Amino acid sequence: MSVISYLEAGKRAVREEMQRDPTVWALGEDLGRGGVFGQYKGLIDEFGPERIADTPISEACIMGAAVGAAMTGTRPIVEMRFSDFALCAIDELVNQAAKARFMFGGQMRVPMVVREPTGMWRSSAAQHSQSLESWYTHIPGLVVVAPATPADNLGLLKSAIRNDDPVVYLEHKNLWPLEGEVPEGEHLVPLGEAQIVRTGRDLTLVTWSATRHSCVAAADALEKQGIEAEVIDLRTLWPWDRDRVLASVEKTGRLIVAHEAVAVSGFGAEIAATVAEALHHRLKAPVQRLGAPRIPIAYAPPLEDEARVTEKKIIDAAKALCLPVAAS
Amino acid sequence: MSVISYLEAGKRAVREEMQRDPTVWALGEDLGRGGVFGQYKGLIDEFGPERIADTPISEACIMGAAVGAAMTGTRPIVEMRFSDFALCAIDELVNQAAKARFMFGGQMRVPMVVREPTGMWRSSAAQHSQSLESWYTHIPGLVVVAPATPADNLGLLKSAIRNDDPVVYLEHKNLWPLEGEVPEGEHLVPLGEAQIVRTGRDLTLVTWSATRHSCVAAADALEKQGIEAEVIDLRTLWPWDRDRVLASVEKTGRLIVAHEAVAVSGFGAEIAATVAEALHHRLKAPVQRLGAPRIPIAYAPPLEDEARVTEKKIIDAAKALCLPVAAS
Amino acid sequence: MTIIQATLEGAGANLDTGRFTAMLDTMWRIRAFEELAVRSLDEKLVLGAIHPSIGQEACAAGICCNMEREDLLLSTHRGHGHTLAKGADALAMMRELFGRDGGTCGGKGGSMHIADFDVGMLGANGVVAANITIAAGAAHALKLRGEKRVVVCIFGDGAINRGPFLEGLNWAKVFDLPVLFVCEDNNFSATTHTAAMTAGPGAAARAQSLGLPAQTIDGNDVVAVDAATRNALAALHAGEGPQFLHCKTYRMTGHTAVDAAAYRDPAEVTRWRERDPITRLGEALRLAGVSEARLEEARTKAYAEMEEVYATARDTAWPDVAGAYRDVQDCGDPQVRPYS
Amino acid sequence: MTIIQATLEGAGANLDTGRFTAMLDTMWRIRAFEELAVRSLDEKLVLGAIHPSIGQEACAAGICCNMEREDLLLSTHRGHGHTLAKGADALAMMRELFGRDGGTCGGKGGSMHIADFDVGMLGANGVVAANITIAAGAAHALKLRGEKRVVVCIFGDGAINRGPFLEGLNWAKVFDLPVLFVCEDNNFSATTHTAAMTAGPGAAARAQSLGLPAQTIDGNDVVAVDAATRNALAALHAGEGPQFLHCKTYRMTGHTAVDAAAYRDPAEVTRWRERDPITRLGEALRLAGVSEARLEEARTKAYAEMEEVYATARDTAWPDVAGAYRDVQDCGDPQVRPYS
Ligand SMILES: Cc1ncc(C[n+]2csc(CCOP(=O)(O)OP(=O)(O)O)c2C)c(N)n1
Ligand SMILES: Cc1ncc(C[n+]2csc(CCOP(=O)(O)OP(=O)(O)O)c2C)c(N)n1
Ligand SMILES: [Mg+2]
Ligand SMILES: [Mg+2]
Repeated sequence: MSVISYLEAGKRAVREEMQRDPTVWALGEDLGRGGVFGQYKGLIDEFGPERIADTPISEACIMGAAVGAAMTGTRPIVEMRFSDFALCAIDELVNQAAKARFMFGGQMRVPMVVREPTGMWRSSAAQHSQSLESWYTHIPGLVVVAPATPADNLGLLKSAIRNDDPVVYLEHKNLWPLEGEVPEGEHLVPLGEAQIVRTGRDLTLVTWSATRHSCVAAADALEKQGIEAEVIDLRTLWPWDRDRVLASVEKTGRLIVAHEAVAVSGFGAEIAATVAEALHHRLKAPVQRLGAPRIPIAYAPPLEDEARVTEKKIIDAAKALCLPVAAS
Repeated sequence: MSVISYLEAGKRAVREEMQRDPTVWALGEDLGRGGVFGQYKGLIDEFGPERIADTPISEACIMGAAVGAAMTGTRPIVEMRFSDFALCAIDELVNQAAKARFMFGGQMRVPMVVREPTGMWRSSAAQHSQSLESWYTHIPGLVVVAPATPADNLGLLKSAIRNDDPVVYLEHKNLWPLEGEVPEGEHLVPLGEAQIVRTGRDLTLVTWSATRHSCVAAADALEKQGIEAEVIDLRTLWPWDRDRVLASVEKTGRLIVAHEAVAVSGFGAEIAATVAEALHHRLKAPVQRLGAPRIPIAYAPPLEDEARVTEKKIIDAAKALCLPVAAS
Repeated sequence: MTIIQATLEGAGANLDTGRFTAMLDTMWRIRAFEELAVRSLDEKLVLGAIHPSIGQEACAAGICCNMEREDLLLSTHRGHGHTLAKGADALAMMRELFGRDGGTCGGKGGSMHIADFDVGMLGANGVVAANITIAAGAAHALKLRGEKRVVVCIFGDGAINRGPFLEGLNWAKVFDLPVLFVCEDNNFSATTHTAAMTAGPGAAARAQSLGLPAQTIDGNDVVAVDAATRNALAALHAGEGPQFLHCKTYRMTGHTAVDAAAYRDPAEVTRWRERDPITRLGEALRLAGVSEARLEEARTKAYAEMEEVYATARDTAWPDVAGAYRDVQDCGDPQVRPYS
Repeated sequence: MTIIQATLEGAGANLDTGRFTAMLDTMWRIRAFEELAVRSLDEKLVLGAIHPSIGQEACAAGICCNMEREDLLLSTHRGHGHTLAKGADALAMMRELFGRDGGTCGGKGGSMHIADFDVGMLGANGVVAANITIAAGAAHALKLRGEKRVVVCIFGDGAINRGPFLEGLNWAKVFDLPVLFVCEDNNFSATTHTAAMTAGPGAAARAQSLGLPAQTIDGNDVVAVDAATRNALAALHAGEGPQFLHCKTYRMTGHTAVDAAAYRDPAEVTRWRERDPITRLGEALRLAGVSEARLEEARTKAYAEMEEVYATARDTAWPDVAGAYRDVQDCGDPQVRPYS
């Protein structure tokens, strides 16, 4: 075990996979100087400018070129800088990358990873703060990953790069400096497998990405108040680990899904609806979702904070769900 | 009352609003010749090429220009041809149109309507068949409308054009020739108001767009089998008429949401999750969703049909929900 | 590098009759295939849209005959001709149009998404200009892999007004990629005269402003298309970077097979009909000494072949519906499963 | 229409000292504002990114002084200078940067989204090149409404590699719209030398290939910028259609205020420092007879003003959090309401 940051973990994943497979390459703006957050720092020295490719500010072409390059015997890692800018390349991702294999009758595959740093990052305002993971889960052909820890960023990014279909890979900008233990040697985390971060019998908290950490903190606090929350980090949003979530809620009888994105039509709705459908008769309380209000993210800190799913909101919701009498 | 088609109703809405308000104009490819489906046929004769504006194949600019024009004292109606091509203009819609009012602190409004013909249309394949309404419901700043009848297409499109914030207006391609009664004279349908198409005490069927008609047919068939389904056509997806839906499910105790889009993270998930949360203790059966499997739409008719939510699937689901013993 | 200058009319008796008789065969095969594809609509064998390239066959034939099988081609919604010329199997293509088993894409793509990776045909595309960036990426991969193959990307005159045109050409030049871009200019974008929606001097000037050598030629002159393609591909192979061709042709049908195209000037249509690329090539071959019988054979063989293709495709079974769930992605179950 | 040809160095004693002393005031105000904005980061008054335009002030001043208040301006993430030059209130802007009550956008936009519709400033934009199509649309509306106003759209050299550049310029020309596009070329796109990612002869050639008259000028010469802008706006008003300016300048700071910009060649930085637009204008005014005191006053007044602005903004309260729910859309309740 060694302790590295979430950012370093992502870089290590890219490095290891590029060492392992000469067809892997990365493309995006400013990569030669390490990328906007330093996620690629130093890689150009090891792999050269052809495999750590600087690009023009041409998101549509970055994505479209990756589709063509993935069809032609390489495995591109696309860097979108901020997930918000991926909106400039959505046709290429949704109408091309995601559909090509199916539409062309399985003649080829489109092995590409689209890294999209996502989420709120202090005072970045409405065009640099979005979380749109639920969009991608809605699109057939896409795998969707949202790691929350250094170990998962290492192990999932490696798995994503090895995956033969397009993966939307959402790293949370606020997590870049987060440190954590990662195993020595090869570390792969399988796609589609949730992690039970903490076990508990009273309540299941399903979450992913940065909100995992708020959930864990909330669970710690709840424990002191006699509520034992099981925290499940989905890690992969599509395919999501239904079995593990359903098994947990069968045990606890209560579900809260907590995520940073807007609650309305967020991916929490999919999970809540699935659980409500599958386990209606086992639920001790209604399924519940916590997400942002349906507002753009504001710039000023106090306004920005209005959109946050905080530890406190999670605690309050959990208490309301588990102790209806006390809470009312 | 007169009987006109869904297509004619849309055209009448545009004509009436253009007559009423000289700042309303339409822009899109081929509009001068009536647009790809004929929805604008003849309007150029009445309003001239400046207000029924042919554009280059530049979806990003069509949308972006509409944003600028909406900020500058006009009310553009954007024609996206197929909702699939709106993906070429998603940055302009989501990062610009939807956010401008908020981001700029309410200094101005962006009154524009984005018409996006949507859904399956025989053998149009994966790039011309999508239903992405749930995406738009997830985006703060957007109103989302999906009419299912000529009268609603008339009354809702008029309301949409008068709305001061951007509206994504999803007409279903398969409904163009559908005929139906529309009132004489001014007919406005308020945004955000669902229609109870059919009342019933056993089951609430929530739906919109073309699937409304499958639901009504299914309800007719179910009636013969002793199941009385209440059919609610949401018409506006954001804001959706929660009160009407909740009141209905409180009465029936059973909910099926049926829509054409992919079920996973479809807007049905939002409704099912909301109802499960709000009415858990009143539900006689689990909430249920019907939508497409998570596959791109295929071209060959038998494969294409696999993605359809048919009358039969609705009937089967309704029977399973209402008569659990008989159905097993 | 010597630049070949050649035109149909200029060739006279020196026309390479072997080469161009083969082109005539190709052009007739395309014409016959598409006429039957259009006919299939009446029989309801095709339920979706068909975009014929009738009148534009010289571009497909003149370009693709210069490509190796390993070279890569990307096309558009109007791609039957390019695909046939690149060597795809006509029967598999017709089966694809009819949505049948054994179609090029197993019936999942249809007319707008025919691809045949075995012959280097990386796909028609239903989104205007989307193939441009994909082509740049395919060429990027070839360069990274150190391969000698090249990519040809054909798109319409309408595509030059979309952003990917700028982004893709700029990209190809910046990375010095082996790709030939071809604007097959048939005067129309659906029902719109493209010229009315296109500012400035046009496709070639735009390409030049992005650093690509560009040439504008008569796209109904297969000899000119052939020569220009050879020049461009030679420049590519000589390491001179991405190239651009602007081929001026005319769409003899409506935008789709059901579009009567009443918005066109009949005189314009007549003028272009007189410049039909097949007729013109036939004339030139006749002048160069090819027999009437051989010329006639080009036509009759093509129609005979395609009639048989048509009949066979029509009698082919539907694909297995389970295919609707295959080749989506390996991760995750696309089926909706009820929980009750 | 007479074309004005003018440069700082060429003007000599004929320099219009009144006009250009005012420009000097503007340029100093921008410099002072931005230096303080950068300083505010140390005090954690600004928590997001600041993109200074230090060294590029001649573009803002030279362009905007030719615009009427009613004329419309669109800018980028690097837009403080343009916005000040267009007449926005410095205190409201600083409050916006600090996210305070009374900020230009009520604290909801911040540095990258300052807009002041009262002075015709339609917004900075966080998405590179996004302002180009919006500007075309604003001009489209002006034309539809029969107004005489014009639109100026300023973007960076990196923006010319995005699709909206092509789509927006083509649009403006096709519809013959009153818009002046300005590429403020500071050599960099974030940490990348834009030239390495830009194929062909550059911004002006691209504009010309789309039918727009285009001129490339020294963007650190405010006299040249002023003259070129006047020419272009005169052409616009004379009905000659959309115009294009390519202003060559240099970004004296990193991409953001926290970027040390170690990727730059120090010699290049020195070379450009010697061409500082404020120093150069000061020299020219001195030569043309403006007193040292007046020149010094331009500087000191600017800093004094901005220090006060800074202090006042710092002491301003946060906006009411209820504002987070306002001005989203009138339809539908953005609040999440628990149902329990
Ligand atoms: C991005 C996008 N916008 C619009 C369409 C609808 N459409 C299909 S073909 C076509 C015309 C294309 O014209 P051109 O590029 O000249 O090709 P042609 O049809 O003439 O071969 C249009 C507008 C589309 N497929 N994709
Ligand atoms: C579409 C998009 N891609 C990437 C970015 C990230 N980004 C912000 S500024 C910038 C550089 C822009 O360069 P240029 O256009 O020359 O403007 P400058 O910063 O030099 O003023 C980049 C890449 C963005 N904001 N939008
Ligand atoms: Mg065309
Ligand atoms: Mg720059």
